[in-house]
Amino acid sequence: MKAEIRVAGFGGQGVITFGYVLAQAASIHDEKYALMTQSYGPEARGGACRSDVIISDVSIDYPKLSKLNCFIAMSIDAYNQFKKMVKPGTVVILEEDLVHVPENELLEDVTYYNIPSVREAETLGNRLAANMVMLGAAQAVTKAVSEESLIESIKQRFSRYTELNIKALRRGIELGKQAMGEE
Amino acid sequence: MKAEIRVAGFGGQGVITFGYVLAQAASIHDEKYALMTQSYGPEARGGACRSDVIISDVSIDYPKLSKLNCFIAMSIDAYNQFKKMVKPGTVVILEEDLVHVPENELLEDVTYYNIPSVREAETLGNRLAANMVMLGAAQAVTKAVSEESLIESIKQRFSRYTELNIKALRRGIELGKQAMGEE
Amino acid sequence: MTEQIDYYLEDYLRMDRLPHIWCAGCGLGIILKSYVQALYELEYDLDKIVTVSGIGCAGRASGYVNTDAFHTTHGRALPFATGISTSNTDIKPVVISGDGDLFAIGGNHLIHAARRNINMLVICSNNFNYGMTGAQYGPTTPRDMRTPTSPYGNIENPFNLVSLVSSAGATMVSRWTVFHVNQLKNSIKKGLTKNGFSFIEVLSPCTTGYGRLNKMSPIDMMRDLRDTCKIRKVHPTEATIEPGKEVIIGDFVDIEKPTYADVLDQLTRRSTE
Amino acid sequence: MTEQIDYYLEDYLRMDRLPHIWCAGCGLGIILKSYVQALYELEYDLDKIVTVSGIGCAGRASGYVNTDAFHTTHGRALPFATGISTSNTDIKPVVISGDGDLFAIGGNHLIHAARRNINMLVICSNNFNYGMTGAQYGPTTPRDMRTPTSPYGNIENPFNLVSLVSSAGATMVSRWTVFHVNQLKNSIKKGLTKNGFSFIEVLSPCTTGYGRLNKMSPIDMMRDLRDTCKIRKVHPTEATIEPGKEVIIGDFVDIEKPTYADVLDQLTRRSTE
Amino acid sequence: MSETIPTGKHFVHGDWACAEGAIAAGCGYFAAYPITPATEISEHIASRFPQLGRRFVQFEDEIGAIASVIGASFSGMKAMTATSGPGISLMLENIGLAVMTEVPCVIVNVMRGGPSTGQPTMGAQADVMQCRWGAHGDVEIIALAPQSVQECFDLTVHAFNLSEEYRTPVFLLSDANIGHMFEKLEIPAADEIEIVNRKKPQVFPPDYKPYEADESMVPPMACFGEGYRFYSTGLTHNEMGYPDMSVETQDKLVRRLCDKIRRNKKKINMTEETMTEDCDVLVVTYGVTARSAASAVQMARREGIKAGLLRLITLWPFPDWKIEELADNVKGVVVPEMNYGQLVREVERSVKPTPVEFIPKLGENPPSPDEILERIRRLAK
Amino acid sequence: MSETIPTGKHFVHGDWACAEGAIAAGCGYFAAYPITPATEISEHIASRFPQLGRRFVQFEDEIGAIASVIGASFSGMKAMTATSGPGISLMLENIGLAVMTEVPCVIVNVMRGGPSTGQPTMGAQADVMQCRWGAHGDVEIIALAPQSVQECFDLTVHAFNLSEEYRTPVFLLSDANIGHMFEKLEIPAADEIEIVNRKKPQVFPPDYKPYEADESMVPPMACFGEGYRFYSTGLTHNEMGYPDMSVETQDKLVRRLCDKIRRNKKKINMTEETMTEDCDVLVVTYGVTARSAASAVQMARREGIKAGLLRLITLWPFPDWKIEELADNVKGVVVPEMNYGQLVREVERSVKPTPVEFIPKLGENPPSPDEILERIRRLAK
Amino acid sequence: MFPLPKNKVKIIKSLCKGCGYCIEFCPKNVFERSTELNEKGVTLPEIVRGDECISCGLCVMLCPDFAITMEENPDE
Amino acid sequence: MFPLPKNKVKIIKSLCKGCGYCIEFCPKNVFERSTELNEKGVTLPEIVRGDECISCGLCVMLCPDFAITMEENPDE
Ligand SMILES: Cc1ncc(C[n+]2csc(CCOP(=O)(O)OP(=O)(O)O)c2C)c(N)n1
Ligand SMILES: Cc1ncc(C[n+]2csc(CCOP(=O)(O)OP(=O)(O)O)c2C)c(N)n1
Ligand code: SF4
Ligand code: SF4
Ligand code: SF4
Ligand code: SF4
Ligand code: SF4
Ligand code: SF4
Ligand SMILES: [Mg+2]
Ligand SMILES: [Mg+2]
Repeated sequence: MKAEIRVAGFGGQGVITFGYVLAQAASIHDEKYALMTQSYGPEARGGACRSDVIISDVSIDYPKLSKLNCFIAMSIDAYNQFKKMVKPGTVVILEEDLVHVPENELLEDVTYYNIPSVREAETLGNRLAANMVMLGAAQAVTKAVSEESLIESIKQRFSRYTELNIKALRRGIELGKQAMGEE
Repeated sequence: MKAEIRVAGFGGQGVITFGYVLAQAASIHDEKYALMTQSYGPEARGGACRSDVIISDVSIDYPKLSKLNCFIAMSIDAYNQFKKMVKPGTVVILEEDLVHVPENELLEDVTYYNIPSVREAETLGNRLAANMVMLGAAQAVTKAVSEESLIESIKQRFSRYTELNIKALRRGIELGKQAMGEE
Repeated sequence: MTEQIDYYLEDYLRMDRLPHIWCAGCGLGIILKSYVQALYELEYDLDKIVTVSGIGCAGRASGYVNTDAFHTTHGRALPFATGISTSNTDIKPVVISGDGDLFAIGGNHLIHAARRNINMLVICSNNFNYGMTGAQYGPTTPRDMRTPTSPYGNIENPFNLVSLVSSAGATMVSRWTVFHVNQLKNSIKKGLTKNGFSFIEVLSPCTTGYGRLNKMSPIDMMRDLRDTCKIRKVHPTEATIEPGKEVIIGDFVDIEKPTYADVLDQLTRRSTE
Repeated sequence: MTEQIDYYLEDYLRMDRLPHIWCAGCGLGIILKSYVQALYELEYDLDKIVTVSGIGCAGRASGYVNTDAFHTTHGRALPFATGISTSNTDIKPVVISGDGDLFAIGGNHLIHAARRNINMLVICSNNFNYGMTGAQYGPTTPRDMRTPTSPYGNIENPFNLVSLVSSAGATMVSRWTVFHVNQLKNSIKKGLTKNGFSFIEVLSPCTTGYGRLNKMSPIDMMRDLRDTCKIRKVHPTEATIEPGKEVIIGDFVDIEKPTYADVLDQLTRRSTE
Repeated sequence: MSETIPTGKHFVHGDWACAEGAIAAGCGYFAAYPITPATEISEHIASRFPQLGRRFVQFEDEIGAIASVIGASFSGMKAMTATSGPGISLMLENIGLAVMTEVPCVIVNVMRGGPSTGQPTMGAQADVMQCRWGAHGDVEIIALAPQSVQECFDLTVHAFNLSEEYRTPVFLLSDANIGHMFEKLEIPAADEIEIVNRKKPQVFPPDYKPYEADESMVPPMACFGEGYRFYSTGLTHNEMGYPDMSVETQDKLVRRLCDKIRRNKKKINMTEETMTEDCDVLVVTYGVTARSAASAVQMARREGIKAGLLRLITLWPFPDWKIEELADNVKGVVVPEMNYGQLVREVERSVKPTPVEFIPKLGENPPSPDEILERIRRLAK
Repeated sequence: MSETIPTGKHFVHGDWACAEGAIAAGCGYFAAYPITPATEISEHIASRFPQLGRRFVQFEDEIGAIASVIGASFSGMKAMTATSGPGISLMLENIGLAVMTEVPCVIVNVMRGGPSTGQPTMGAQADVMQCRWGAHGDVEIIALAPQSVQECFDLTVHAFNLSEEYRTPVFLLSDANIGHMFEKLEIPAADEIEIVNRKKPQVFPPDYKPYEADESMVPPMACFGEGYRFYSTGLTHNEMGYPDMSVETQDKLVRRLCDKIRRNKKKINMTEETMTEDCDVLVVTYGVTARSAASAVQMARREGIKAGLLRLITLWPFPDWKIEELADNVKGVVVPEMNYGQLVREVERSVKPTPVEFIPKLGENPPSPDEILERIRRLAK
Repeated sequence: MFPLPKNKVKIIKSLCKGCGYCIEFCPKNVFERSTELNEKGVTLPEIVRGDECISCGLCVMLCPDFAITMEENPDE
Repeated sequence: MFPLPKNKVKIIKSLCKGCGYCIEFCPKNVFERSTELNEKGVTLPEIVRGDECISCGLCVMLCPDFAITMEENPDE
């Protein structure tokens, strides 16, 4: 099994944390092979921001994405910038309120899910947890990593707001399952 | 014809000027091939100082001395430092008052001439012209360059004391010839 | 960018490169604005200006001005500008660069250019840190500040830039802030017309780096500049910047001396006499 | 050397390396002498000194002292000494180097080491030129001086070293000459025992370089130091050196501040709290 | 985290791992000037060193940083600096001094796109010749290239060990790809980490000649403050460390400095071979690019092409003898690099008549496995 | 002496000749920091430039010197600096910038013994790899090596011409032996000296793209103050000169910067062949060492050994194709150098299976003709 | 010369990064934070008391993003 | 501690470079230039008024070449 996941948005949305929590869960807690890369640089200042995660049962050689399995877009800028990487078979998860893709621009043979992560996070008490909602949804959709490991990874990563983030993650998993029609 | 000449002494004796005037005379005025090198460096500060001249009818490739024809020593330090380069056939010209080589230390198959250049220069009016006296002697001994060219070279090199230097040169040539028994 | 941008300084800026890369609220935009506004108000011949920068957030300023411009290496803007200034005396080099660029790696060139009185204007954005590399402390960061490389508080003493540059021989030395934007602009105008080495330190908020580390919003930082900075005339050595104390801004030095270009010309006359 | 040399400072010098390379009458020998004399009089533990130099005639000084010694690269003696000083706080680095080494190529390290208040003593031989490379002008050469690279007279303004170093934050700043050899020695003693960044500028004749170009004999140059230098207490910014004018020597700064090593130690305490 | 060696698993980036490697190796002094993509090393060191009572100094520039590292090492500390290409360009003069005065130290270059300011945040492998040839004069250097976060740790420790053993600066050539990539790092228990320390003099101070070496060619090293009162200079020097401008001294010194590395090259050099025994096409690779190359070789084997992999862990001294040997029986050698032709020249020099195919890759990414595979296929024909 | 070009015969040293070469080439700006054995260039320039109304600035260090040279060149001047190894080590970062921003300039390295401070007053050829590889990132460079005082003049003029033609820094690699040696120099009449000037833009300012090149790969060069109002950066940039961090831009830019030299290597390269037509042993040589080699080859011929000489006047771009060709029919190649093995590696890379004998020579003197002859004899067997 | 008398301020929405300086420092409180987002997700300021503007130019000078300009006042 | 009282100055001839500082600056005029040369060709100073020496130590301190030292005065 190999999963390639890109999450992208703008600075401040917790995109890097998303990638880190996911990859750490797979690597340290699921004992899989995993790596995470992110975009850096002045050009990214305030603009697009992204994190790529590769998870695999066997060791990962080439560290860059080669076949994207799942793309999580948390801003319209990010979606537009990276949609060229979306290939038939890729699953795309969009932040429902921030990213609207007109029907006629949807890519062929690509599954789209819309997750209202910001709204859900606000309901839970803090919109900053939207990234964890999206992460939950991504978990549900890709199964690249186990829920327990993600929770462990969150505990390791956060010294504060751990509970909130776990709640957000769980809510995201539910939403993901719903979206997939699993529930 | 190829002549390799080293002149050595201590700073302030005009050793470099000796080399320059000689080599320039050969190169520019005799239209021979000639080059001049000199020792540099902090280690030479106040200590030994030398100038090497190579004069040849054909172009000079290797720019360092390989077979020394004539060695002019203007100080005992200089003589001691470089006497290892003196080989059978080399002519050595010593400043009579500054360099005394004990009879038993004279090198074999080497011709020595003693020239009282400082005294002669003082007689002519300025001990700083001693180097030109020595140069004259070297000319007489080696014939590596013509007297006329040396005079031209002196004129080119000096804007002051030209006459004194030419006189010193001429006196040196006389002394050289005398020493060789030519006169 | 679909919106039609119609801006009164469009002849002075590379409009095709806007928006610039700086963070929201970063003072560098205001410094750049003051500079082009000064050029605009002076109706300065833009063909006779070269804007030179080193590397850093501030160093990006040269890329937005519609003059000849050179984005050089980190810390070396001044020697590049010296080459320009001495080669073509019709040109006024204006260096816009950061406190790190000019005083960390580039400190030596600064004091030597001031000493030689090279005809140029140096606008130093002092945001109290290395913004570009992620807000590490530098030679202007106040004591005890926490930054990524001083997580337990900065243990170094900052320079008093005004005093250092004055000691080195600059003919015009001023300090302003991006809040004091009109004085800043006027100071730049003065520097642009002065024949000599002019230096303007501009206190400027680094909002995402220094600001976030200090838990200050851009507006907090601007208010801070408004409230703690006072215009006074003191000896440059007294114009230190210390946390919690009033910061003195204004003009510190304004003298006349022959510039390097002047004396080079004299030299030519002397050598051919 | 056949003569048996029996010298009272032989434990302080590398006697096997004498005579040194400096020219007749060069002030560097006197600076070196004052330094070892100071060590001798203080009975300083020679194992706790590292003598550090850059490159230049002055830079050769480290090679004659019987302490650990490091002859580094041109202009960089101070960062080497900073590494030493911060790694082993028992050691006092003493930098002996030239005006060119410390203020031309090395100027930036000097102001930063002063700013950080690194515990070290810097003895700067100011011979007003680059002696080692053949007496070219440098950042201390007075205006109008003729040197091999200023054959029509120097067009640059010299630094006031005392003012520059003070501005940068040094805790002890003095200027002496090799003629004022006892004051110099005492100043070195003070610097050796001071905990902080101490800087002593020593005016020193370069007899073959600067002297010959000025048509001055070594004795002329020493007389000049004797006759033009006056001990006074002035603000560092006033201690300029101008040809034909009286040169002010003496102590300019003597203050106490925590050293870099002190604050590093505090940092360790703070970080483990 | 306040233990000296945080044994266990961590999910971290290469720069973090490198900083921990230095700590584990016993680095007591670190100086640097911030630069992307190496700054994270300083940042991690800045948070860890004070607690451990070690010395971190953020310098005014890279020239000062390396100078202070040399000063610290001479004062008995293990010392390191970290930077990227522009910083290395500035450090070269003092790196030459460290070679000349034989001061151990570790220099990390987290490579980024050049020339000049180039692509500050993106990876490259375009400084591999620079680290060998950048300083003036005849300089031999040791350089290691990690391919993973784990190796950033392991090879940093190893770099210190080599540096102490040979009294010479050692480069760790990482790049933005590795330095900024998060992967699992397993830090071993302290007692499982091998540590080498510089050889100390066994004589009394008056008998100590700081630059006198035995057949190992590496002189024992006294440090400042230990009572040896030695002198060290960047000038050509004799065994006492005193300047000596004679031709003989220069000849002897430069030969020894270079030969202490050259003659030990087989001992120093580390490579990793995969399926080279029977290969028709050999891929020679290093650093992050080696990961692509490993995939490509696997893919080729699956296609029935006998491809083999030689991964250079030590880039300098260059394993020319090994490549010569391996290349003897192959149809061709493929050299992918994230530059426009650097180490491939050394491969060409080593293999003599065997054809060499170079894959240049400029701008951020290593060549993909497919790009390498295609060349393997071509050469296998 | 106040004429611009002092046509006629002079008995002078190489540094003097180099300075006059710069003057003859039209150099309008010279900046340097004193260093043995290059200071005499500054000194001669200092006495000549003021009279000619040109600009000499003695800088606070070499970093500033080269920076100002680049600034001056961008302001329309032909510009030069002169230094030795330690100075080059410091200049490398800005040399990389000159390559990246395509600013013509001439850099003279009067080489001396290294590493580090080494042997300041003595000659060496140990910086020949440095000038090619010293700057970080992928950099191509042009370097010329004079063998005589006359060539110090001629090749300085030529260095300016190449630099203007290719918009790139050009090195003159002299050494203390040549720089401090006095020989006859004949300065030709002004109108006999070929001068090349940078190509200027033929478009109106608004249409000017500072980094757009035609098939020559060299963009026309506007200068500051000419009304083009262009922007230049050391960051990876597009044709407008604007920073652009894309992989494509980096790839395109670095390839063009390198290829403008690589593809023109046969045009740029200058060598001198003596008796190579029928030779059994080929001596490949450059700079002052070539003088010894020339003697040795003559001596060998006198002994009946068919020796031939290839003297490299251009060291970079390296004439690998020519050496490959010449080496095809010889028994062996001899490479004498005043270093511990530098350009010989390029020869080895070029000649493939032919044996190569290296003669290292450290400390002041070039190898003597006898030393070279001995190797020729050995290979001729 | 600038400031031109009696002009009307205008926000160039695509350039605004939302720092809020205009809102905070306008002496006449002309601006307020709106709920409108631009394509970068920035909450834009809006001109709510345009009539009170005294054309002092401070907002134009202080806006770090060249996002405020003045138009000639059509009323005059 | 130095200066030691009532000592006798001594010239180490092989180290002297002949600058003349001792001759010029000794407050008691103890030295004069001699005609003796050392092996470097330096005209050495000589001690001509040794008795007038007050052991001030200035010559020892000022000699740039470590060529003047003091011996314990045998007379005491
Ligand atoms: C030789 C070199 N060293 C380090 C860097 C990395 N670097 C880029 S910008 C910068 C500091 C910027 O600080 P400052 O000049 O204050 O500008 P700011 O970003 O704060 O405006 C550094 C260290 C570099 N580009 N080159
Ligand atoms: C990087 C570098 N640049 C230049 C030099 C040449 N150099 C050696 S010493 C020196 C100047 C010495 O002047 P100063 O420090 O005043 O010492 P002094 O010789 O006058 O005592 C110079 C420029 C060098 N060694 N290294
Ligand atoms: S990091 Fe700081 S200085 Fe740089 S653009 Fe952002 S706010 Fe401005
Ligand atoms: S050149 Fe000058 S500074 Fe150097 S040793 Fe001679 S007198 Fe002293
Ligand atoms: S000052 Fe400019 S950037 Fe800031 S909120 Fe107002 S319009 Fe937007
Ligand atoms: S011009 Fe002045 S009054 Fe008008 S909106 Fe701007 S800041 Fe307010
Ligand atoms: S000790 Fe004093 S009095 Fe005696 S010789 Fe020396 S300088 Fe003269
Ligand atoms: S002071 Fe010293 S060196 Fe000078 S003349 Fe006297 S003894 Fe000789
Ligand atoms: Mg800053
Ligand atoms: Mg000096």
